[in-house]
Amino acid sequence: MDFNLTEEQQMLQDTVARLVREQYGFEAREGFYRSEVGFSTAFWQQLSELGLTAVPFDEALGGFGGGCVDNLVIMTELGRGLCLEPFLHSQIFGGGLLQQLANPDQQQTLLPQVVSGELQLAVAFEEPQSHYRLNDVACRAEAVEGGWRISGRKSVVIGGDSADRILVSARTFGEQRDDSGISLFVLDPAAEGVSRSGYPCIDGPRAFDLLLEKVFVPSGAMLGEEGQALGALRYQQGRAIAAQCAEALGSMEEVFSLTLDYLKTRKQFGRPIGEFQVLQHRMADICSELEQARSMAIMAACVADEPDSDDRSRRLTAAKYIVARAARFVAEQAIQLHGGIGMTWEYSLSHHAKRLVMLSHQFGDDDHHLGVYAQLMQTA
Amino acid sequence: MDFNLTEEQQMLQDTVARLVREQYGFEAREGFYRSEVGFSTAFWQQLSELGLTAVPFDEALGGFGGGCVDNLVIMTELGRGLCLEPFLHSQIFGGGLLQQLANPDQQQTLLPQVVSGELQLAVAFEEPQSHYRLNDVACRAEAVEGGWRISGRKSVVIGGDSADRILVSARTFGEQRDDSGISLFVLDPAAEGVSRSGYPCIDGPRAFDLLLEKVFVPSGAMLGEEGQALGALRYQQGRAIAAQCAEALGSMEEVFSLTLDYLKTRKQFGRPIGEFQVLQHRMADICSELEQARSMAIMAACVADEPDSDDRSRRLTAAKYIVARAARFVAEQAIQLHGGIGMTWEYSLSHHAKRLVMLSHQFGDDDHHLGVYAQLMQTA
Amino acid sequence: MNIRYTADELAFRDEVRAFVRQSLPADIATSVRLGKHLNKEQHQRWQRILSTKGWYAANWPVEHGGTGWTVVQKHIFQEECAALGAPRLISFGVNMVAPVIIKFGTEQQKACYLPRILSGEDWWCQGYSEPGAGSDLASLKTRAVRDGEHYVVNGQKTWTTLGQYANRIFCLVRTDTDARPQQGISFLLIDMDSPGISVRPIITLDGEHEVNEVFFDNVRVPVQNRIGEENRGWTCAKYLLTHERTGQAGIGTSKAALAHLKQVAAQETCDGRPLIEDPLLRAQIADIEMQLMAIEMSTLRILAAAQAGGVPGAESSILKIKGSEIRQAISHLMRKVLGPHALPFVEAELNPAFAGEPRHADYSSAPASEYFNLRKLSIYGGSNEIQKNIIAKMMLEL
Amino acid sequence: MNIRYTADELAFRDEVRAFVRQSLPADIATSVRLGKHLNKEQHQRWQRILSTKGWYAANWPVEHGGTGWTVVQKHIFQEECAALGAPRLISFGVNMVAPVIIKFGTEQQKACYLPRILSGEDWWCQGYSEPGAGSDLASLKTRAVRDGEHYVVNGQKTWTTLGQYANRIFCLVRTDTDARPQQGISFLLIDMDSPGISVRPIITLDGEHEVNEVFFDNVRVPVQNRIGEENRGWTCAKYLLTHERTGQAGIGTSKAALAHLKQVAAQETCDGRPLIEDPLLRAQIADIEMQLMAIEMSTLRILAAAQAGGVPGAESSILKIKGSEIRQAISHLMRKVLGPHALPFVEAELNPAFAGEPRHADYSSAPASEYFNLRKLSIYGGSNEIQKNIIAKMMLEL
Repeated sequence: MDFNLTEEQQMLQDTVARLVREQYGFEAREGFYRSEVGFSTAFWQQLSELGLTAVPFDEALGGFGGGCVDNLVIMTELGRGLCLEPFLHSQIFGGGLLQQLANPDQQQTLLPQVVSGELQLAVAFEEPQSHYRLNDVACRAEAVEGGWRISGRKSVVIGGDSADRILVSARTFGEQRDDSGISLFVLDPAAEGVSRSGYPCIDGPRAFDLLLEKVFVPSGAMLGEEGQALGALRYQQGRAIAAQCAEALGSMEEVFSLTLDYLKTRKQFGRPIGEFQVLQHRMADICSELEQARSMAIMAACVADEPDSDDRSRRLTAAKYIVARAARFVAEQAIQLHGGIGMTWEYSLSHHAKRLVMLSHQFGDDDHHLGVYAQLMQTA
Repeated sequence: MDFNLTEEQQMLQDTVARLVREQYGFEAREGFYRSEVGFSTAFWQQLSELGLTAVPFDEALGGFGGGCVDNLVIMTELGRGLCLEPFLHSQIFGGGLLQQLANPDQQQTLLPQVVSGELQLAVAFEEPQSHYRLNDVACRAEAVEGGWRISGRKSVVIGGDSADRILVSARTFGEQRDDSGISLFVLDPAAEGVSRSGYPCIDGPRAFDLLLEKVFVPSGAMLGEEGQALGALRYQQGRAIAAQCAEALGSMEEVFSLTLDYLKTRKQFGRPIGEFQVLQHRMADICSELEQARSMAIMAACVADEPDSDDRSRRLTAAKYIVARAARFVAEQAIQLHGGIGMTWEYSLSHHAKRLVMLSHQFGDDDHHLGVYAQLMQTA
Repeated sequence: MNIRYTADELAFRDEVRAFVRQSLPADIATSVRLGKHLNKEQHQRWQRILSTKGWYAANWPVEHGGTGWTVVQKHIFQEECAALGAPRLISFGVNMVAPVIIKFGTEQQKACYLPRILSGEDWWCQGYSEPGAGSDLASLKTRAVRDGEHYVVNGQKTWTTLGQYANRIFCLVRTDTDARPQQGISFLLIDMDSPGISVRPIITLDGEHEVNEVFFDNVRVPVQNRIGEENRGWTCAKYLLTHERTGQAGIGTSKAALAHLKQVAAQETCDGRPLIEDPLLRAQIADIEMQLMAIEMSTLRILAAAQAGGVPGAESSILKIKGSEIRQAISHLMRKVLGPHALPFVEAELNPAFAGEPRHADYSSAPASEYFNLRKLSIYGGSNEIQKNIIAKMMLEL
Repeated sequence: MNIRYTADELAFRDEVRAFVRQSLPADIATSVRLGKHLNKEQHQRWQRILSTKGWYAANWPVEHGGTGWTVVQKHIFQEECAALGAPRLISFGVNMVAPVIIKFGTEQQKACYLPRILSGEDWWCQGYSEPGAGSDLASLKTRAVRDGEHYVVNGQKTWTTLGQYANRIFCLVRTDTDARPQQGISFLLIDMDSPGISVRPIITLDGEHEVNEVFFDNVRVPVQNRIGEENRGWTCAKYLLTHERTGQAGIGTSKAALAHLKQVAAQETCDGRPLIEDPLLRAQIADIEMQLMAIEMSTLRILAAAQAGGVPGAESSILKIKGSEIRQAISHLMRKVLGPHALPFVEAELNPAFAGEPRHADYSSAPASEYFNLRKLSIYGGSNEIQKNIIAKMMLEL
């Protein structure tokens, strides 16, 4: 048992924390949000130059060889700064899929640019009807001469209009909700038949909907074995969930600190509101939720690199569940403790609150994971 | 809309309240509890002499012609005094079934004694496997010459060893969980093949388990039409639920008042604990729960006499649900606010707490009724 | 006892229902149901419709153009309107300043202001809260200094709802700084176009411009614009706070929202089935519906008491707490039912005039915004914590 | 980072597991699992088994007969024992007074008391709480007046757990009434057979005799029975309160209870199916199991810090609150799973020696009693409200 960061991880943390502190003030963020790509390309550039985009990749593939604890360190700091860059979706989720499934050819042509951050990925897995179920894939890829033609819709693909490649799940055989028959394709968004319509999400990052009309992709664009992509999607979504827990942790820590400050400085009825016992206990509850969430984020990071197993799945699902619950509680109560001021756009707290609540709309909310855990739970 | 008691109901309330106050001090109750029948036969006698046992019955049948609001008045006061007598099970539930289903012959032979309180009823509807489902009847009645032979088990029949007649549901045809095929029989517990083993329940009243081994009952002992008893059981259980909500209300009101007193008099850290804001807010929560429960108990009383309908079922189920939740909250928090003293046998509060929590184990707990409501809920 | 309305009340309810069904413009009903941001014109249009019918000033006495309805009728009207998807009336004029003017105003003030409220000519906003005051209303700092026949007002108000639409504002101002906090306050009516007034929008976390800061820089207000005596404004404020508090629970609004939630849950799917069939979600909806039934019954009990002449006390605080919790719980479920489709934040789609193709469905644009916006329910009008203080003090005497 | 135990720790865990599985008497395991009221003989038998193995005084230094285990080993031992259904050790002697004697006692006191604790010869109980004091420990009133080489003790203690079995009691008594509340307190060891001591049972709402009142009427206690200096007893009390608080969450106990709940839910039926298949119940169980996982992880983090020499602070309060909530939630579900079968209250069936036919099933006799009994978890040892005060003060500095 060891809950300390290594010296290297400590340095990594210092680096990212300093970068975020210096580049990602709240006003700067507002500017990035309002920009066309919806995040800071300069900041992304810096992540790339400092080698941070390479952290989650194997050394053999030009990466830094970091594990999910390194991801935890990075994502916690990005979460603290409410950063808008697609680190999680491009480097951890998309990058993870690529690394797990790419054949040598794909490794050569795609991976180096992804590792360096030059080429950003997005993963398109939600559909209008799927509601967090990775196996519910109505999008179909038909075998044609030299490749495939994909038709269907994908919803709320996080990663913005700027993603250079989209990893799309599409069914090459089987019924709509079968586990097998799902394949993964590397899609160039510039291909004919691709309509991508982007928008900001309410918690900040940009996303897009995808309409695919008989889009041709060459055979070489298939990632992994035909029809067998679900396992990898689930596994890598597990890594993404661990990273998201870390992001939520950073955000919650920031909210906790802003709120505690507020309780100590804000006066009402002639004294700091932190002297009111009800608010003290509420803050103690926040503290307790944060503590559990921290424990689960750490646990998730520690198991996410393990080989697939029921134990790993249970723990990652539990982490997502506990963190989602804590995040919502912390967000709602932080606003409540602040009163009206906590609801204003010009105060960073409200944006953290949105992020913390809406994170649960990616990769499944607490109800979804409660159901998943209930199925996976050992009963004898 | 009218939430006032009539003058007669007001008098009824005064009568029962005075009786309970005078006869049912906490120490006296302990004596009744320890006695062989488990309640006060003298008190029951008084209820009878004052005509209170006749309240829930039609005037045409020798009753007082009271409705469920009269039951509300009586049960609230009995609840306040934590009374152990089987008023609800014998007069309201059992009596209601009898009144609804009895043929003229049964009316003549049985009802007058029940109305007067001389003959007490218990209703045996739970089985080892049924978990609140009235339709889950494994107990079987076989047609034989001149009557029926009943075999099976009934669990936790409230009403003590002293019930003179037991209304037993048994299946005369159909599969174990079919809605039709359930018949109701008036059973003399002295009949051959009946084993009745009694015990106190943790919240005070006595109950018994029933083992029926080929018990012969004559044809005239069947209540209502063969195989059609489920509707009446459900309808009358609805009236019993309304009465139980009232009982819980009386008990909660007493707990509320004991706890509020305690907060005002008990000192800790040099001041009355009621000055601590956290405890004030907890008490406000109790107050709010009590208010909702009171509203629902009143509503239940008002609709319980209506003809059967989905609206009536929904409202009664909702009342049971809201009251059960409130009762548990009030019980748990009252103990918590009292600290250790609230857990002692010698303080009436702890017995109220047990009653309030365990009421939910009769006629279905909150989870059961949540499920029932979810099914009955209008969705379009 | 009887929980049902009388035959007369039922007839009245049917009349209201029929009128609203017939008269509520479809675009307004749709905007409300889908959680779009109603614009000024829509608010005014609905007010005019009610005003023409004579139902706008439901709470006023007949002699001033009110309806003369009973407490129960007012409740029925309010809840039916809400349940049928009518917009909540902007209450600052018709239901807040007007009752104060009727109770404490001079004949001249009544003659001047009430007709303009009825006709929709005046749009009022409220100048109560100040930065740094929050729930501690009596600590207000905006000063009004007497200068001949005027007060000179300096200071700042905040959280002024829809102040951007208003041409008048009613304010609590401090006219005596030596008195104890709740004394020395006066109640002033101020024209928003007075020199020295400026309005700055406050954008809330959902991107909405609903509230404002209002700044007073040497604003001259005629003394005749004061309601009641100088330094006795707290009396007006208290009257207003206790006036008509039975609608606190917002039952009609919650009913409409719950019905909408069920409809959406019947359209959204998971695992190939409508979400409404998911046992866990269904149980959560059932739980809320039963809680709503309970506060509706509590409201009816308070109404009946008020009908008989009682004054609702801290029970209103219970309704306010539970009502806001229920409304927030519905908005939480609504957001969850949408799953990933709750994420897109396309402000254009929140405009009632939006005519394009919605991102996912017409009902999916607003719920996340609305969920965040509704955090206000447990904060404003006395936070839920303040309400519990009130219960502890008034009902429990702790 | 690594959440897993080291190979050595895993080997240790396996050793503990194997030993407990082999050595825990079946009757004791059954009594614990089914929630029966363990008797004195069962407690002592299990203590002797551990003592023989050398594992009874897990927290003592080796020189006094302890194990010399690391913090993590102690945790593993405690949680494994609990998870495998061993009874909770009665801690008053081995884990409460003993550490105080070891830390503050004279050599003579150590030599006198420690071996008798190890051997099981002495059964200790605790004289801390007093009527009217509750969570306000420092307000105690029991007086000890010096009379030559004795103190004369007068007063009353309450909530003395299993005092009916004890031959010794350790007490906080007031030796200086003029000092500030937390000063002027001394820590005394008293023989329960001293003239003037009487014990009165307190029966709790579940009918159990677990706690007692202890009365002191001119009880003469030799001065040499005082631990530490006169008027410095608060130091001992505080040491004891902060000593070994990592077990607060009771994770092993909750794990065992949760496993038992699942087994019972697989046997009880509703609508012809095992209750464990009911989606709502299953979700409630899953929710608790995940919460339990979270506090287990939090516990491990605190342990690792303690292993590295840190002193756990108010984090223990978080664990105590969450741990008690989880344990209470499990007991609530256990009661509910039984449906009507939770109602019967047949005290004979709670006796480990009961050999008759159980009313419904062997597992159905105790859960309702246990649910009520466990209300104590959020009350004793500093109520959950007091724990939140501690968090606010110590961690948040509010």
